[in-house]
Amino acid sequence: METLRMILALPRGGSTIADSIDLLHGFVIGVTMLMSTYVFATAAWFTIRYHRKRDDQLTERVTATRRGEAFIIAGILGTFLLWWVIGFRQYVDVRDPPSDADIVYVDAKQWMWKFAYADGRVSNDVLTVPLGRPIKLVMISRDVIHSFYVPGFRVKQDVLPGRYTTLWFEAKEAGTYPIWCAEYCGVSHSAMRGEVRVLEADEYARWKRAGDAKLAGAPPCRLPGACGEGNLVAEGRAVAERRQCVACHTLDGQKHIGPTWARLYGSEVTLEDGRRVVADDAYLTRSMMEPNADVVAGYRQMMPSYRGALSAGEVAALVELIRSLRDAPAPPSGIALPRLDVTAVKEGGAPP
Amino acid sequence: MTTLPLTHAAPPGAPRSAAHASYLDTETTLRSWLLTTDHKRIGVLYLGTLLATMALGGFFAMAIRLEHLTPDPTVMSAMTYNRMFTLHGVIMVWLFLIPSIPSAFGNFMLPMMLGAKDVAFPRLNLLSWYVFIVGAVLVLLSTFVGGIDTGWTFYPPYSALSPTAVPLALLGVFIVGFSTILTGLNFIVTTHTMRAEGVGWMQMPLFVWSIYATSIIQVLATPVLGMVLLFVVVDNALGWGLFDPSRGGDPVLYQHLFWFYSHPAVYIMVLPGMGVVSEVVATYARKNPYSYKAIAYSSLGIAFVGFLTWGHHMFVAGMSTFDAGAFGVLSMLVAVFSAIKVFNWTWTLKRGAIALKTPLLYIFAFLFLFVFGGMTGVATAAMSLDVHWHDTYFIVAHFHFIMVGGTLTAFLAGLHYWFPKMTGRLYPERLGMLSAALVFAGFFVTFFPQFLLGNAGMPRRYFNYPAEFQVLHVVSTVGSWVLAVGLMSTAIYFLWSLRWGPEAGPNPWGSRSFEWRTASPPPKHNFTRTPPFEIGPYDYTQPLPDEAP
Amino acid sequence: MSSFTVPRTVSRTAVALFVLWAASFALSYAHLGAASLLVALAIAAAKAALVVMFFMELVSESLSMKLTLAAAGGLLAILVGLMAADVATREPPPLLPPTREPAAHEPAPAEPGVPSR
Amino acid sequence: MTAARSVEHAEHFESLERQAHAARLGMWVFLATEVLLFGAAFALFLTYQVQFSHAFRAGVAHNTKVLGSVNTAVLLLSSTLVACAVHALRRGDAKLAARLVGGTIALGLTFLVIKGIEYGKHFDEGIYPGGVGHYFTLHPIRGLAAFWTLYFGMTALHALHVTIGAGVLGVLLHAIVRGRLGRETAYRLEVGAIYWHLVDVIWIFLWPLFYLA
Repeated sequence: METLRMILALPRGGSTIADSIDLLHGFVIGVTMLMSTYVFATAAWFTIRYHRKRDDQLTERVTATRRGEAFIIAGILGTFLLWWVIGFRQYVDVRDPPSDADIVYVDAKQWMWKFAYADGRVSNDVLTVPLGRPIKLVMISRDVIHSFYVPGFRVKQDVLPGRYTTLWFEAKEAGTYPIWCAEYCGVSHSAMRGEVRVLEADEYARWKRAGDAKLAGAPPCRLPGACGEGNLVAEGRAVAERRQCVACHTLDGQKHIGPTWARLYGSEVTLEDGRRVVADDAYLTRSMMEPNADVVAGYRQMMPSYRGALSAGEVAALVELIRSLRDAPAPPSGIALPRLDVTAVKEGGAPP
Repeated sequence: MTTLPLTHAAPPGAPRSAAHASYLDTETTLRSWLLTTDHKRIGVLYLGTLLATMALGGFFAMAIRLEHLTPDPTVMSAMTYNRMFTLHGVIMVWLFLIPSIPSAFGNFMLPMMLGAKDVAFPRLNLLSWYVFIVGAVLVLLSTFVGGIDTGWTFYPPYSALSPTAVPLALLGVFIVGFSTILTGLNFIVTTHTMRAEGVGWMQMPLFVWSIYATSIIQVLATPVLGMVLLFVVVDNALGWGLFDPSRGGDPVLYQHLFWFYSHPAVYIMVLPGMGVVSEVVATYARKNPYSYKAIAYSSLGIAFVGFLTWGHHMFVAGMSTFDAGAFGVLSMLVAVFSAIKVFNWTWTLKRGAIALKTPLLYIFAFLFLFVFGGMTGVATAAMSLDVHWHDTYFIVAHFHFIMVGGTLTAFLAGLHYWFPKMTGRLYPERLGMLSAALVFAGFFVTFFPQFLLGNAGMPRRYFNYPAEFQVLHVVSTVGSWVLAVGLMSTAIYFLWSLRWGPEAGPNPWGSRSFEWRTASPPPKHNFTRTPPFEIGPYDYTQPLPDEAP
Repeated sequence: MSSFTVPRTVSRTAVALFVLWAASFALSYAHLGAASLLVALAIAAAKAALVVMFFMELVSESLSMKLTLAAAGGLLAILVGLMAADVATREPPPLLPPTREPAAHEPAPAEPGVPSR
Repeated sequence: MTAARSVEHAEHFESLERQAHAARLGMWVFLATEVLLFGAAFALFLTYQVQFSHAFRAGVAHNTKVLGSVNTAVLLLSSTLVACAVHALRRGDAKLAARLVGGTIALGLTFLVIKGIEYGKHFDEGIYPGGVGHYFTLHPIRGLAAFWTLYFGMTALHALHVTIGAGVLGVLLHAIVRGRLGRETAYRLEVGAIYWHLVDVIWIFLWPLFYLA
């Protein structure tokens, strides 16, 4: 494996999917080398073997047999389809995150990467992840198209403005891996680099406790109110008040101008046009960005779009808040805004 | 175009009737060239223009390679670098590669290969050249008013936001596209309606088939590009924001429409090159193509299936997994047609009578580079690999193998092969062989390291890069110098041959193809009498009854 | 007007066109919901076919003209089809189904959310 | 487009019949490019329609259905007239053909006038391409800007085609009046008429997109 990587100049394979992809890589490039050499050598051999003897030399007519042609076509098509079958299966693996992945929100802008973790931490250009845990990145861009690329993990995904895209990986070797922007994004495109820092479990736990102070190069904190001790759920409450979400949405299950957030997460919602959707991360974020796309039955179209108004960190905080409320107790009639159950908050946060 | 002599050395004192004078001799004023409707002269006008644009694009390429000698800024700023690679791409794609073989050699050869006097719409043909010039001038003008820094793909929202001369350059490309459509339309109608007696669909030289297939793509794909570029122009200039996410636009849809054109455009560039290969291989092997029908129909097959594969440029762009998978499997089909051609060319050599001349040497380079470049292309349609390769130097290397290793090599082969027909003179064969070897070596040294760079993860369009990539970049830059020397020596001996090259005679290569059955350079109406078309263009089983007109 | 009479193909085509025009106009007042666009486009296709066949006289043209138009129409269908297929089959925007880790006190995981495509 | 000035065919063609065939085929190939040109915008419209069906319905509802439908009828009628003109010229009735072509051009201009009235209405209501204008602040529906941008883009491009088509027919009308087009060279009017029909066909598809559904 390592020899193969050396020959192909590949970087070390730091993720769980790297080995199988690199094997396909070796297979494909090997066949390519073989075929081009074969064609060239055959042509060269014919040139020597059938060298022209007289300028007006005549040749006999030689034509292909139908069977020969069919054989060649079938062989080539078979090889290519085999590549595709293997490649497509791996592609689906690369695209489809495991359901227990930890989520990190990524905000890309000219020319930096911002990361918001489930526990409320944020960082710039350095993504810290634990070894051996699947990590799902939920990414959006503030301006133009970027592309999140970690060669060491063999993963890449364009980061679009106005739409969330995802990418996942599971690191299997501790260390640092460069992040590069792979979609041309302006004058400092080549300076839009970062790194993934993969920490062993105990090291990661220490980092979670103490932050970057115990590690090298503490990234500055940019998002207002998102730093410090509080977790993402608490941050979500702050955002909900700051952005006036609570003017229309209650947290305790009471009906108000908009649907309540209590027990919303994961429930099935009926929309005004009769469709039924599950209120998942996707639905929630979309409802913030395109409120009128899926209006819940019984409510009016009146929520403004928060596209551009909410940062990725704030969206993350709101989604975490709503997630923490999924097991909120049934509405005790008459009492507004009950204190949240502490255990619900903990479960809503990042898994250990 | 100023490099070509307007006169052709005639035997002194030989009286020539107007019908027998060559197309170069009938009238020699500048006006007669600028207002000509003769397809041969228009072909020459195109050839001159395209060589100039190629030199310009090549200059940008050399500057880019020079910049990459060191990981940090070497000779230019990041802003300049971004403009350089954009202009290199725009010029090479739209002002050189797409019109290269069809507009220059296609214009010159296609009517002759059909035994026709001219194309169906001669004045439209001239108009197409002028439209091309207008578009090219607009594109070049944009360099002087701030350049353009979006990359040749013009992805919004960046292209909508870029403060550079995006509207001007895009309008230029739009107008060039219009010229492409007119040329393609002309060739399609010519092939349908202008074939001489005895030249049926299955008697046409294979070059005609490839140009015909190319024209189909040009006519059907280019308008989509035109439309989508217009949307970007109004977006950038007037702020209409059709692809602007903050107004509900979806930038991925731009990519769909753009690649619906730009993937078939790859075949616009390489199909004519394949036609040249078919001609050159048959001529120098003095052999019929191994399977005429397979080569002819695979051209049409490529033209059609080429339209089904555009999505493989977007595997990581945010397309659905289902659509990506569909595009992946469709992409495999198009490669099969190319593979059929490659095997047929190789097997054409078998039991031939092969003379290794410069054009054939270029074709051998084509075979190796095209197979390698093509199969690495198929490899990117093996989708998990593309996730790693997308937008890295691997892709850069891959498409340069096709564009330069394929199309440019075929263009040079065609230039050497038809030079005697167009000018009536021969070039120095040994210098030709030497330059071909230099071009091949230079090309390989330039672009092979870029595959490795891409594997290592180096993204494209990077001004600065991590220091560990420097060795490969230096090798690549040195290779580009060898390539440049090879191309320059080619230019020099061609210029020399225009004046001092020995007389070629009508058919120096002993080809059976129809364009060689008249004088070199050909008379104004191509044939002074009806040529013997009963003997097919690839029939080497019997001698031609009379070689000279 | 002189002895000229309108050819029957032209007159019949014109009548059919206006009938379809009226039908399309009338149907736009019927509330067909999502189908209304499809119905309107189907009528438009019928009208376009009439114009192409009998006004533009494609019926009596040679095969090359028919193939030209078929190629253009076919490619348009491919463009629309594969582009729409992307939008229609995108993973439920913007995210894949959420994590639903069963909480400690939850006896069994609830049924999975939106299918992944 | 072709070089024929009289009944004689151009030098590089074998016969007038071939030349006429080439001219018609050339026009059909050109029409194929037009189909793809509008097709690109059409594809964009349909894809956005799927994404923002709510906004697109709102946009259609706002458009004046009657004006759009009258315009459709105008173009259908003009197509009928020019089809008759071709038949008339083939029978050698140049006078009638000239009148019919004149009528076609007049109907084309009528179409443009109605379209202009509509544009004026939109501007009065504060609807401009790119989602600019107070209409969009009153109706903050996502995707509405895309609808109107596509509306203006596609109808303006179509109007440009109507103008070009009317111009082409004008040139042909001039040739008929001068007696340079007759029974044998009717194919040239045919070629112009085919183009006019295509302009009609494109509108046949734009009408339901912007006014009906």
